[in-house]
Amino acid sequence: MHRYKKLIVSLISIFLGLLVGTLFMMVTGHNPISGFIYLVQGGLKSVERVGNTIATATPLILTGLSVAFAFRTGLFNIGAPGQMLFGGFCATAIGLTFPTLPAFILVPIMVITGMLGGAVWGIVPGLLKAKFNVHEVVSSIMMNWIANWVVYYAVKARFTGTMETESKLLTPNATLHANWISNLFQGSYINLGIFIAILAVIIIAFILNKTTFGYQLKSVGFNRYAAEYAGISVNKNIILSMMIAGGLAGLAGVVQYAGNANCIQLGVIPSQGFDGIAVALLGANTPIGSLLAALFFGLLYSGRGFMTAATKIPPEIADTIIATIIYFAATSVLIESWLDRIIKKRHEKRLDVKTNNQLETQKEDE
Amino acid sequence: GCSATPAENGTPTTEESNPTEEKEAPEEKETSTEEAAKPSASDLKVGMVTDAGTIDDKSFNQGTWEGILRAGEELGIQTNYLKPAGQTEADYLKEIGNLYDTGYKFIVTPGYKFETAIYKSQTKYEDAKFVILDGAPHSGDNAYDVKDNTVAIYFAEHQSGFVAGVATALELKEGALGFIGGMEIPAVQKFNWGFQQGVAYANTNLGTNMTIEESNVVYQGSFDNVPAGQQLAAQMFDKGVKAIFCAAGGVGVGAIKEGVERNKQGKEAWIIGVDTDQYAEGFYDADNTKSCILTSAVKRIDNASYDMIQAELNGEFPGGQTLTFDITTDGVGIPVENPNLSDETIKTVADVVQQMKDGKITVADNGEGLIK
Amino acid sequence: MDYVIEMLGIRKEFPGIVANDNITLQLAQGEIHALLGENGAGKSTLMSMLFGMYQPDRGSIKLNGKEVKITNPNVATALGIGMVHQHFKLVHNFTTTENIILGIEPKKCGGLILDIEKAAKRVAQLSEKYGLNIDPYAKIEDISVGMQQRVEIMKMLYRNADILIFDEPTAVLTPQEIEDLMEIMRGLIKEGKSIIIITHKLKEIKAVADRCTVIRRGKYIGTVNVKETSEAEMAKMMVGRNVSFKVDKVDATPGETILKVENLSVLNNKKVLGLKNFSVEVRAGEIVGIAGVEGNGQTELVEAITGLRKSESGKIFIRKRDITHLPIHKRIESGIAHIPEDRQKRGLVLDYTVEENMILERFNKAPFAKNGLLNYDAISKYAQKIVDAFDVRAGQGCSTLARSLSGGNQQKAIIGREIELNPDLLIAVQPTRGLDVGSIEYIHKRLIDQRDKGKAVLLVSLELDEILNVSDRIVVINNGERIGTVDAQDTNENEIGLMMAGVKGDVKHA
Amino acid sequence: MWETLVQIFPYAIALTIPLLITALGALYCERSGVVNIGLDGFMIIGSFSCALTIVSVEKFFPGSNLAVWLGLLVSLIVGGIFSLLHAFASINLSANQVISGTAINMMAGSLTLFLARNITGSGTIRVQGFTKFDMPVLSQIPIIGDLFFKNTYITTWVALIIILFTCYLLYKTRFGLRLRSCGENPHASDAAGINVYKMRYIGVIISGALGSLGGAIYLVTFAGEFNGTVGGFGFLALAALIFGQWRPLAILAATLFFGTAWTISNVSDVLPQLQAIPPVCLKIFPYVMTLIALVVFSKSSQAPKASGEPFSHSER
Ligand SMILES: Nc1ncnc2c1ncn2[C@@H]1O[C@H](COP(=O)(O)OP(=O)(O)OP(=O)(O)O)[C@@H](O)[C@H]1O
Ligand SMILES: Nc1ncnc2c1ncn2[C@@H]1O[C@H](COP(=O)(O)OP(=O)(O)OP(=O)(O)O)[C@@H](O)[C@H]1O
Ligand SMILES: [Mg+2]
Ligand SMILES: [Mg+2]
Repeated sequence: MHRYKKLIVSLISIFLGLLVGTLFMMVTGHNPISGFIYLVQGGLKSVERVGNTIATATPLILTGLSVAFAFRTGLFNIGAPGQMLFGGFCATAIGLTFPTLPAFILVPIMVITGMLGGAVWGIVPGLLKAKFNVHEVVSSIMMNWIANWVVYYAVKARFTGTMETESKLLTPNATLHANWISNLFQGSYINLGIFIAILAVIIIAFILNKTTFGYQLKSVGFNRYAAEYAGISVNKNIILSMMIAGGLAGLAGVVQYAGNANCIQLGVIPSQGFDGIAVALLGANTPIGSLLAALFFGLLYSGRGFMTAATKIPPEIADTIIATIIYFAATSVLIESWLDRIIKKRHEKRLDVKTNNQLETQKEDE
Repeated sequence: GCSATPAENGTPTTEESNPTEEKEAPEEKETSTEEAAKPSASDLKVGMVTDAGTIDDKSFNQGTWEGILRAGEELGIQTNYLKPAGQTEADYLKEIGNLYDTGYKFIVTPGYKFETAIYKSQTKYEDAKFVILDGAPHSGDNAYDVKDNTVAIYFAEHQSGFVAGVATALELKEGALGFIGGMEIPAVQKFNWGFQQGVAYANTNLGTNMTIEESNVVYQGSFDNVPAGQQLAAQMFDKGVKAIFCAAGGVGVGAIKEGVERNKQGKEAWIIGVDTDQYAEGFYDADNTKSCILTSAVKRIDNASYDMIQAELNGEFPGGQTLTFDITTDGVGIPVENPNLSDETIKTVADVVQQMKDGKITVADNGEGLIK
Repeated sequence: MDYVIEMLGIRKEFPGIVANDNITLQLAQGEIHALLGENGAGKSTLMSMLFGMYQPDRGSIKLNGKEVKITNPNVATALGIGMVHQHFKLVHNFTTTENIILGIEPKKCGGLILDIEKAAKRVAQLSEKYGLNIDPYAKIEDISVGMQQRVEIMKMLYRNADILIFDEPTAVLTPQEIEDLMEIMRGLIKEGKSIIIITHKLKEIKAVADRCTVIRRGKYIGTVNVKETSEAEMAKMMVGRNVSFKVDKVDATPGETILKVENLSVLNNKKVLGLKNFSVEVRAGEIVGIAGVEGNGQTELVEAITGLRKSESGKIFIRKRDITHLPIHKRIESGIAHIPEDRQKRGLVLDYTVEENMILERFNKAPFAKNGLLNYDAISKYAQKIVDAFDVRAGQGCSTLARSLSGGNQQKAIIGREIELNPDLLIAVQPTRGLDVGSIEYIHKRLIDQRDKGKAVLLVSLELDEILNVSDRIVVINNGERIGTVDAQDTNENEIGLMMAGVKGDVKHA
Repeated sequence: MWETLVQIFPYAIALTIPLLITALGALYCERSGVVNIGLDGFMIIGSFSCALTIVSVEKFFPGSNLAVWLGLLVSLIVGGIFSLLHAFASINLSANQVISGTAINMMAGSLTLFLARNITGSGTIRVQGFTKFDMPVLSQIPIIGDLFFKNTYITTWVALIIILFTCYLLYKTRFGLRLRSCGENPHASDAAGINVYKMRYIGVIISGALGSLGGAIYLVTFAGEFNGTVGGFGFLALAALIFGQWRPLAILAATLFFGTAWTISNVSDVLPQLQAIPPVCLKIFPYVMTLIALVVFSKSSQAPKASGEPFSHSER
């Protein structure tokens, strides 16, 4: 019932977002129909483009998952960009330091270190929140910038290659590239990262819904006082939650820098981190929801270039649409209450019957 | 804000120190097929993919784009550009693919970041033409391989910086100079090195007495931190620097702003612009007659893209070659008009330029013995 | 007689409930009129409408005979109606004066600047006149609850209200403070004001009120003259049937000591000692009641025992085992169960279903969890058992969201959960707050069962009747100190009242 | 070192002002009970609307600053209007205010660029802003003069007026009392007949307007061109608000600290004195200090009690 409601809310948000997008296209004298047609074609026209769409979505799935997971524990992880960057850096560092190791050893190590790197970056706001009640939003924003500069100088000091604005390039055995899959998608840059993402979705969904650990996290998220009352350690769970959220963002870094790309750019805070917020929101903070939302955004992102090429509609329209969707998702209260009214109407009758019975029993008392 | 003077002559020379010796035979075959499939202006669609900055960065991307636009107007071709979401090879490939799939089969990409993306594209889209500026295709191992549907174009930024350095020294005679770079990338570094050599040359041969302190040569570390640009410039000026050479995109914007303000306050503060003629950026009086831009170390990116399009239309697309736009073709240098330079400065500079063209003066494109 | 206020055929609905249904209330000039009803009967709602905070769905309000629309509190104020709310409406970090003038601030310098001084003077005068002794410059967070209430009264007087509404003013006061309050009320009547007082304490009605209007489950029952009506009669009107005031129970047979608190000192939220070396013992098979006025250290005591608050000094034992520094879950395992004061803040995760709430403390114990995984079958079976046993009424049974349960049913669910833990020590804080008499009787019975099963029960309540009826021994607490201990059999309200006020009672039969 | 400080300080102040004004705006917002992390977005909106105004009207006022002043005014208004989005979401729909703020940030970034491209055909708008000047007499005062009255922007003094007015408004007037009560205990305000919704709307609108003005000043003093970002200044302002414990003068101190820290880390490259310190330390200095400050002040947090809590008339 609830899920179902949330799904409708998300769909309506998307619809409204696209509506606003349409308006902007019309106002700026473009033809929205062809605009959207090209947008979709750009994402799905060919097998390769489908692959690229999936690849674009891969880091978004993970950052979205990261934000959603933190959200379920009542935390707003706006620090995903920093965690992603730092995690990706750690993985890249390993890849560049041991380029000779065979892939089946090197890649797993990179994945793990990337996850740990992100986790470390996530723990800091968690600790500050738990121990000093520092609002995680502000602290994680600071952590984003710190990550940016730390990575900047670390790469400059140890890993610069021919291009001064990027780290050395990872050797193929140190990336998630796999010929069979990119051939499967006619040379798309889709890579093994998508499997990591899907695996993460499954694991997180399992943790949240089936395990006592998930039960604890959600208790803290819904009502930290009740959790405390029940002997659940609020602080421990806050820190753990931020750590896991960070780890997921770290994985996003791995699939981005060692999957979609093969190096780290200097002075670039990955936008996928911020988009994770949008993904999580649209996905109603559920793992599956994040997966679907990420694929949707992936479509928008990989399609917009084609749209611009074909129609000269400025690509910012895509971001505008996304932002609008988020706004409507944030104000879903409106939509929900409207849905509630519909649902109520259906339940009314049954309720009436109940209350009548109760009244009768009371009469008998008297 | 770029006083675009039409290219003197479009056909640049092939640099000798070309990493790949170009193969003659395919050259002919290529051109012959070119003749056959010589595209008429109307149906040539030229696309561009922007580098890190925006299309209007008053510098690299904009220069390229202006060249394409000029071609659009004068040669009547369709043009369009795409801005990639990120700066990964995948992002670049995606946008190149978008251009190709929508019929833009002549694609210009500014910046060495495109090297690996173009390497892949030139084989993937064999019926498309590629122009890469400031770089040459390779698979990540720096083993350059310019296919026959691709032209790699370098600029001799060091020569440009050299000329600017000479001009600055001549104009200011004596005092301290500074340099603000964006990120430490080859193009920016070469500007810096050339500038220092130019100043040194003027000091030894032309009787000027300019100094450049180590601490006044900085790479800010980004191309977009405007406040930092202003504050760095302010610091240098306060430390007695007379003129600052800015090769730093948005950071330079901040520096120019500081220059403008100081001049409004009646203080001496010169900026040397970069890439395009930035004279107009530096106006500091009401009726836009006075500018704080002493001169600019220009590299005629616009000519590069324009010339290549023209060549394509003439069926002379120099596929497979690695070209260098340098002083000899006026691909680099200082603007033709320099209201802030005295006539004899201009005369002397012209003389120096001539000597460079004649090879009497050579400028090193590396930082040996120079600051940073 | 002529009425200053007439509320005729008032109806008010809230999502899911009719709070007021065709209610009539008539207030005569210069009388104290009691409004009687159980918790949730709709008293506050009715008064909120008279004060313009809600709008009636149906019915009319007349002031001195002519109909008025009271669209918001300002209108009410303009009409000379003032209200002291059940939950005080004060800004904690403002001074008393700032709170009093909020909304009608006097200004000086051509309206550019607040004129606090002027206001403060007026406050001082009024507090002189009505004997409220309020310090105009004290911060709310620093003054006692009684004083805060007087600030609320001052708000009305400052606005020259003639019709004064008191919503359960006595709940937070000691019997002595209640006496003072009634004095103040009588004084106000002399000054020509008319008063409506909400309460469900019959004694108080008897003491001050002239007439009394009774409502039950949102319906109008009737209006009576207090002089001519017995408490029992009024009680019957309120509840709808005869109520036994005494809870019948056999004498306690205390066994070994379960809980032992030794010289416990605890900081309160203001970081000063809220509990001062306090000692208490609870033995198996007895119910010990903690009597005291709200905010005198009960919360600190309970939270220290349950581990929600750390204690500064002193020791806590369960069966001789020192638990003073154990984490909460260890304490729960050692046999403590806790019915919390605030059911919605602590007791329940409102966004969890009933069944998820039923395992809040045991989610990681078999059979509900097996190596880290939740076993939903076991959980729903367990929850169903509790729901049946404690007749928790919920829309979709165990899978109802706790949020949509009524207050009473939420409370029953919590109590069921805690008793099902089968604890050696059950700490019940305000277990019947906001419940109808039926539920109250039922829960009292459950507490006594618990005792008779040879378990220890610590009952903390602000309702003196509840304390007197249910407990075997009564420990009185005042200002964080233990004033004394008395036997429930041979004590009475006055004795305890005095002790609650801080007068050391004789501890002879402790 | 001293003369370096003297040289740096005016620039530190210049950096401080946009932070200060934005943080002050947020102060009104949070004092009325609404959290606003959309500050960055509002600053971007401001810098955009100001830039657009200037370039479109400057030809009418050659050789004068009127165009710039007009730009500031417009940004003030536009920001106020744009903030209605946040107000409506968080006041009427009792939406999650943090998320609504995030949406504002995302929207501002993309929307302004989109409009800029469509209107001016370019994603960056270059403008001629204010110039620094020396206060006539005051700048002659020995130390103070050098630090505060040399190389100042006119906007600095506007900001100071705003902060003084804020102190007066919050603590000396009826409006201030009511606004603060809404942020501490809206139900008390409600019972006192104050329209909580209205007060909160005012709070949010002021915050939007001032935040936008902050962005505009960022543009016309040192940035010089709109390009779709304000370098994360909005978030720094938010930190400064907390750092300053929701009190005007403390906020002034906090922002001044950030301004100085930022300036130092910016110019560190040319300060021989700082060459010893690894650059990364200087670059992350402001952010690390913020974290430390947040920790230090967390104990004695003076946050408005009801800030971030949706208020609904019917609930008790
Ligand atoms: N704002 C509201 N929204 C929903 N339900 C409400 C609201 N206010 C009151 N109710 C419900 O209306 C009924 C009457 O509430 P009210 O507060 O008037 O009772 P009361 O007689 O004052 O009870 P108490 O003695 O506990 O104060 C209760 O069931 C309550 O839950
Ligand atoms: N927040 C809520 N969401 C949904 N329904 C609610 C909510 N609050 C109350 N209700 C519904 O309104 C009815 C009255 O709730 P309330 O808590 O006032 O009960 P009550 O009158 O106090 O009865 P009780 O004596 O059991 O407390 C309940 O049956 C409940 O289903
Ligand atoms: Mg109730
Ligand atoms: Mg009530």
